[in-house]
Order: sequence, then structure tokens, then C-alpha cells
Amino acid sequence: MRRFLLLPLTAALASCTTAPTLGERHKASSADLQQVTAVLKRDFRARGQATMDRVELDEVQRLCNLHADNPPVEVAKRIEESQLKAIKLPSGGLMGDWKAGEKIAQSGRGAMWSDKPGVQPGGSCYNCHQISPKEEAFGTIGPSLAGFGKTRGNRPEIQQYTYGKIYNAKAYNACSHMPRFGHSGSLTEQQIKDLVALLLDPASPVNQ
Amino acid sequence: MMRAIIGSAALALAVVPAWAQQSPFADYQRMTRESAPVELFELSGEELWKKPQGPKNVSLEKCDLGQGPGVLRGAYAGLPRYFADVDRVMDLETRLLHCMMTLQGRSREEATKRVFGNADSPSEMEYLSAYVAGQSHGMPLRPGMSHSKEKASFELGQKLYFHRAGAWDFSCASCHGEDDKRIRMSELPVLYKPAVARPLIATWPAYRVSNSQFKTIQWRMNDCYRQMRMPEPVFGSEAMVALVQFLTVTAQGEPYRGPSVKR
Amino acid sequence: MAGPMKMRATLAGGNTDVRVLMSHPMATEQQTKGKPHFIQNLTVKVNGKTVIEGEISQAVSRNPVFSFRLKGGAKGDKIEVSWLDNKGDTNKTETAVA
Amino acid sequence: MNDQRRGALRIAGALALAALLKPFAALAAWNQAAFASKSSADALKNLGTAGAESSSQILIEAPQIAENGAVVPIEVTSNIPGTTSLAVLVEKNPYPLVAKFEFAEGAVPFVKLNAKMGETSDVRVVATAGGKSYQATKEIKVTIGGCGG
Repeated sequence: MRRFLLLPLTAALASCTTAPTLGERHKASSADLQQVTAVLKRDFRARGQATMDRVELDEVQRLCNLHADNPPVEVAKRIEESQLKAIKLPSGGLMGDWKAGEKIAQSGRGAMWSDKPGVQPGGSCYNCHQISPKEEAFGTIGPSLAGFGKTRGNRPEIQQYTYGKIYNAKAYNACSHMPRFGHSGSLTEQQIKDLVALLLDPASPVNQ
Repeated sequence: MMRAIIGSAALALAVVPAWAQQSPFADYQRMTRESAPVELFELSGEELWKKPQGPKNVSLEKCDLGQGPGVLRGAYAGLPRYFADVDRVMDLETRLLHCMMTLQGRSREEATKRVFGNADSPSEMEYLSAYVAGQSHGMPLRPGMSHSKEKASFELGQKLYFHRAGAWDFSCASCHGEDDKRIRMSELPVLYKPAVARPLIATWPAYRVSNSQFKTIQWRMNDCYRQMRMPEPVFGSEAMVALVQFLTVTAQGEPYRGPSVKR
Repeated sequence: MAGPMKMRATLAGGNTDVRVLMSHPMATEQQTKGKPHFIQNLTVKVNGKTVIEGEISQAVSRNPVFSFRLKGGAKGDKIEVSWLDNKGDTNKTETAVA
Repeated sequence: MNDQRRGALRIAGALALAALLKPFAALAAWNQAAFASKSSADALKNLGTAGAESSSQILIEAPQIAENGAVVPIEVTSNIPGTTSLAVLVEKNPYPLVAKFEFAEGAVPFVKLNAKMGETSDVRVVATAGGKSYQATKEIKVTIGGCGG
């Protein structure tokens, strides 16, 4: 018993020479990505709407993984340009209904194997952002969006930028943590317009 | 012996990250820890451990969790580790499944039909994990890292942790990658950093107050992948064990303080 | 069938601290569409004499945990805790003060 | 409520039958009116403790902010001499009365329990001692956590 408890400390010290590097962000090589993708294909199973094609990396995911989300300027530029080109901007006004937008922002559901297929996902926005001052339970992974339209106004270019950012955040910040909600087909055109209104409509609580 | 435990506990306290000490929920977490029904799960787990089951109608009492057949004391603190009889690394849940299949003669399909339970009906795996883990209380975590397959498992877990994929481009690090972040009001531990991982990994499996359920670490991994919008990891797969190995090695040396309570 | 109960009774500072855990869904009206299932009565006895009687509601958390404190006490005193729920199910556990 | 009442009566009937097997059941009393009250004022009336005066001798130990309302630890002590009962109420719960304890000679008027709280609310504790009622309150904030999944 006694031996049992004392051993680990000395063992930990003794093994320092071959100890793994802990506490550091891992930077993947191409071979690593191939290995991990093969492991995912072997050890994961499709369930509900979460199908196995989701383990295949697209070019953005591949490059961000290779550069630990911190790509050199030219790679970042390449990603952003390709993603910007892929944004499908609807013609006409881009501001929907901020009240509908608030509901979409509140909902953290959708696209999981536990979600009913066919039910439109929410935006999970409050998971990561402060938005309406009325909602105190907001996440902090993304920046605060309180007063978003107050400082920017809502002229067409701002609407287009806001729509584009929600549609595909990687068009503006190559390895952003934020999902590409339009690009991945998760949110509809109308849902994104409603979110644009939540952020830009002068009547939205975000801008009060 | 007592002094060794107290010494390392004090050490652990000193490295509790600032965010954990300043958390507005610190009082809440302390009080729920003190008044959790964890022991009920350990009791039921002990019954299941001793209950003859499966085609061979035998109990799990001869299960070798790494310290020899039937040795429970300290077994959990020594996992994951390499097992020569299967030539692979296993964590507690994977090894329990192995024992159900080999000792009790149960099929993988039957034994994994319901590995994660619910509040009304916890799973066999949850009860058993509570009982076995409880037998390592106070002992430092010392996952195997000497065999090449143990090292390979750690490295694979590390790669998985940072690997972005899926419909929403998430990796584990998307949420658990930067200090002082939250989802809604839930604080997000940066689990690849030893100081953060130590107190948290040393307290699984745990009773989750949010849904009044006792949960295992493979459930935690499974539920993260669900929310990452990924397909479902197979229970007991190398990928699952690798993540548990990565996190446990990151937390190694921490005295085991579970089964505990989580939000 | 009632799930397990567990109790610990220890002498501390001249009193006896009792901590008791019980398996019970403590299901509310909301959770059950109007058919709540919860413990209503608790009784704590010391050497056969009732010292605490509790009436509790569906607002007590699932798998209830209670701490009580008894004046004085001695090693070996027999503590018994029993419960009765709204469906007539009961359970009890006994322990000696350590 | 009527349904519940009828249900309770049915159960009472069943219990009477089972009484021989479960003698404990026959003795149990449960204050239906107080537990069914939808406001704490009504609950206190039904407990016979309306008009309780404030007392600093009732101590409520609970977290100021709870990460989850499903389990909120609350510890209550009465230092009022001769305390014979303690009731715990969560003001904003659909049925505020959570629990009530009677303490006989030999028991310290102390209890620790886990309560469910639907939202941020005052917790009210009422003690009776020497035929009089006393009370204290403490606010507990309840937050939403998790990923919403």
C-alpha cells in the first residue's frame, strides 16, 4: 500500500526525460491529418443527420489544422478570398425581422445527431457572443456584439458585411472559430437576414 | 502515507488555475460537492460487480483492470494502460466491456446496447465506473506511458483534441482552447493545460447536477462530439481511449478525488 | 422498488452529524404531466425514539441528500432513517454512530 | 389540484390497507394544504406560521449564485432557543413550500438539503419556537448553463 502511493511521484520525476510535451498546442502535419481522418472513419459511425461525410476535411479545415489556426498571411489571404467568392448574397434588402433573429440567436440546437432531421437549426449565437443586453447568459468565445449596429449604422455595405460574416466567417478571418452557417447549409437565407436585423435594426434591443 | 497524500493535495491546490478560484460558482460547486448522492451509485456498482451475469453466469470479480485479477484498489488511477492480453491500450470503460465479453461471455452488441443511461435508469457501465473509480480515491493518477502503444495513444488523443472537422468546423479546442472563455454561463476549461486538466480529470466519473445523472468520461467525450456536430464515436474505440489517455496523462500526478460532482 | 439508501453518522464537536442519501426520482408534476412521484415523509430515530420528522415536496432534488444534527450522542447509538413517498413506497436504513 | 387531492385520498386508502404491512405509513402526516399553496403567504398561513417576525438568529447558508437550478444546496440553522420546527420555502417556485421539519428533544434545529429552483428567487426560512414564528430570507440567483443541446 505504502509503496503504491509513493511510487507515482518518483516515477513521474524519473520519466521526465521521455515525458510528453504537455500544455502545448499541437501543430498537425499532412500525415497527421491523414492518420486522424482514417481513425475517425474507422472509429466513428453515422448517426441521424450526423453522417460520415462530416469527417472529410475541406480545404479550409485542412489548412487551418495544418497551421494550428494561425496560417501565414498568404495562406490566410488565399482562404479568405476563396471563401468570400463562395458567399451567395441575395439581391435586395438583407434586413429581416429582428424578433425572429433573437429566437434564432437563442437556439443552440440543430445539426446534431440528437436533433430531428428537417428541423431548422438555430444559430447558437448566445453560446459565444453577448448580443441583446436583456440576455445575461451569454458566452465569451466570440466578441460582444452589443450595440453592433449603433456604431456601424445599417447602410447596404454594412448589411452585406454582416450577412457575409454570418454566412461564412472564414471569408473575413481565415481560421475563425465561428461556423460557416450559410456555407455549410445550416442556416437559411431568411434566418441569416433575421440575424442581420437583430444586429443592425435600430429597433433591435442590440442597438438600444 | 497520509502525509504523502496531503502533500500532493496541497500541491494540487496551489496550481488550481486562477479562473477556477475566482469563479462566481465556486461556492455553489463546493456545496454541491459536499451534498451529492455519489455513494448511491458506488453501492449499486458494487452489487453489479458481484452479480453473476451473461451466458457464463459469472460476476466481474475476476476482471483484471491492470493490477491483477480482481484487484480494485488503485486500479482506476493506473488507467488507461496497455494490456498485453489484447495488445492495446484500454481505459476503465473499455476494459470493463472487455471483461463482460471475456469473463461473462456477453456479445459486444449486447453489452454496449445501452452504455449511457438516463436519470431514471442509469447504465451498468455508469454504476460500475462509480464503484471501481471510488476504489482509487486519494491515489495519484498514473496512466501508463512506458509502452510504445501508450505513447502512441497519447499522441493520437492530442491530435484528435486539436483536429477541426465536421459541419461546423469544430475541434475540442474550439471551446476548450483559450483561457477564461464561456459557453453561455458555463466556464470552459482548457484541458490540454496540465494545471487546468488536473483537478477536472481527477474528478471523473461524476454526478452531474444539471440533469441529476451519473456520467462517465466516455460519455463526456461522446457528448462533446455530438455538440461538435460530428458523427458518433464508437464506445471503447481507439479514438475514445486515445482522448481519455491524452487528458489523463495531461492530468497525471493529481490525486484522484472522484467520483465527484459536476455542473 | 426502492433503490439503495446510505447513511453515515459521526460524532463531531459534541454532536452527532447524520448524512443520509436516498435513491428516488423526486419527479415533479411538470416532469410527469401531473403524476408527480416524490418522498413526502422522513423520520429520524435514535435508539428507537423519533427525534426529527420531515415533510418534503417535489421541489427536493432527485436522489435526496439530507444532513441532520443530533445533540450529544455516543459511539454505537443506533440511528434509523425511513421515508414514505406519495405512492406508498417506503425504505429505511440503519447505522451505528461511528 | 382536485385530481391530486383525489389521488392523495386514493393513496390514503391504499395505505390504510397496507398499514399492517407498513406500519410507518399509517403514522405519516403530510400538510397537503401547505404544500399545494401557490404563494408563500398561503403556505405560511396553512402551516400556521403567518406573521412571522424577522430574526437574525436564523442562518441560511446557500450559494449566492447557483450554476444549475436542479440542485441548490441550502443549509439552515436556527439559534433561537426552543426551536421546534423549520420550514424552507422558495418564493418563486410553483409551490413554494419545499420542506418542513419538526425537531424533538435531542435534535439540533438544523438541516441541509438540495432544492430545485425554477428561477432566481428568495429562499425563506420560518422557525417556530415557544409558540411564536420567526423568519429570514436570502436571495439565490439561478443561471442557465450549458450548450443548449
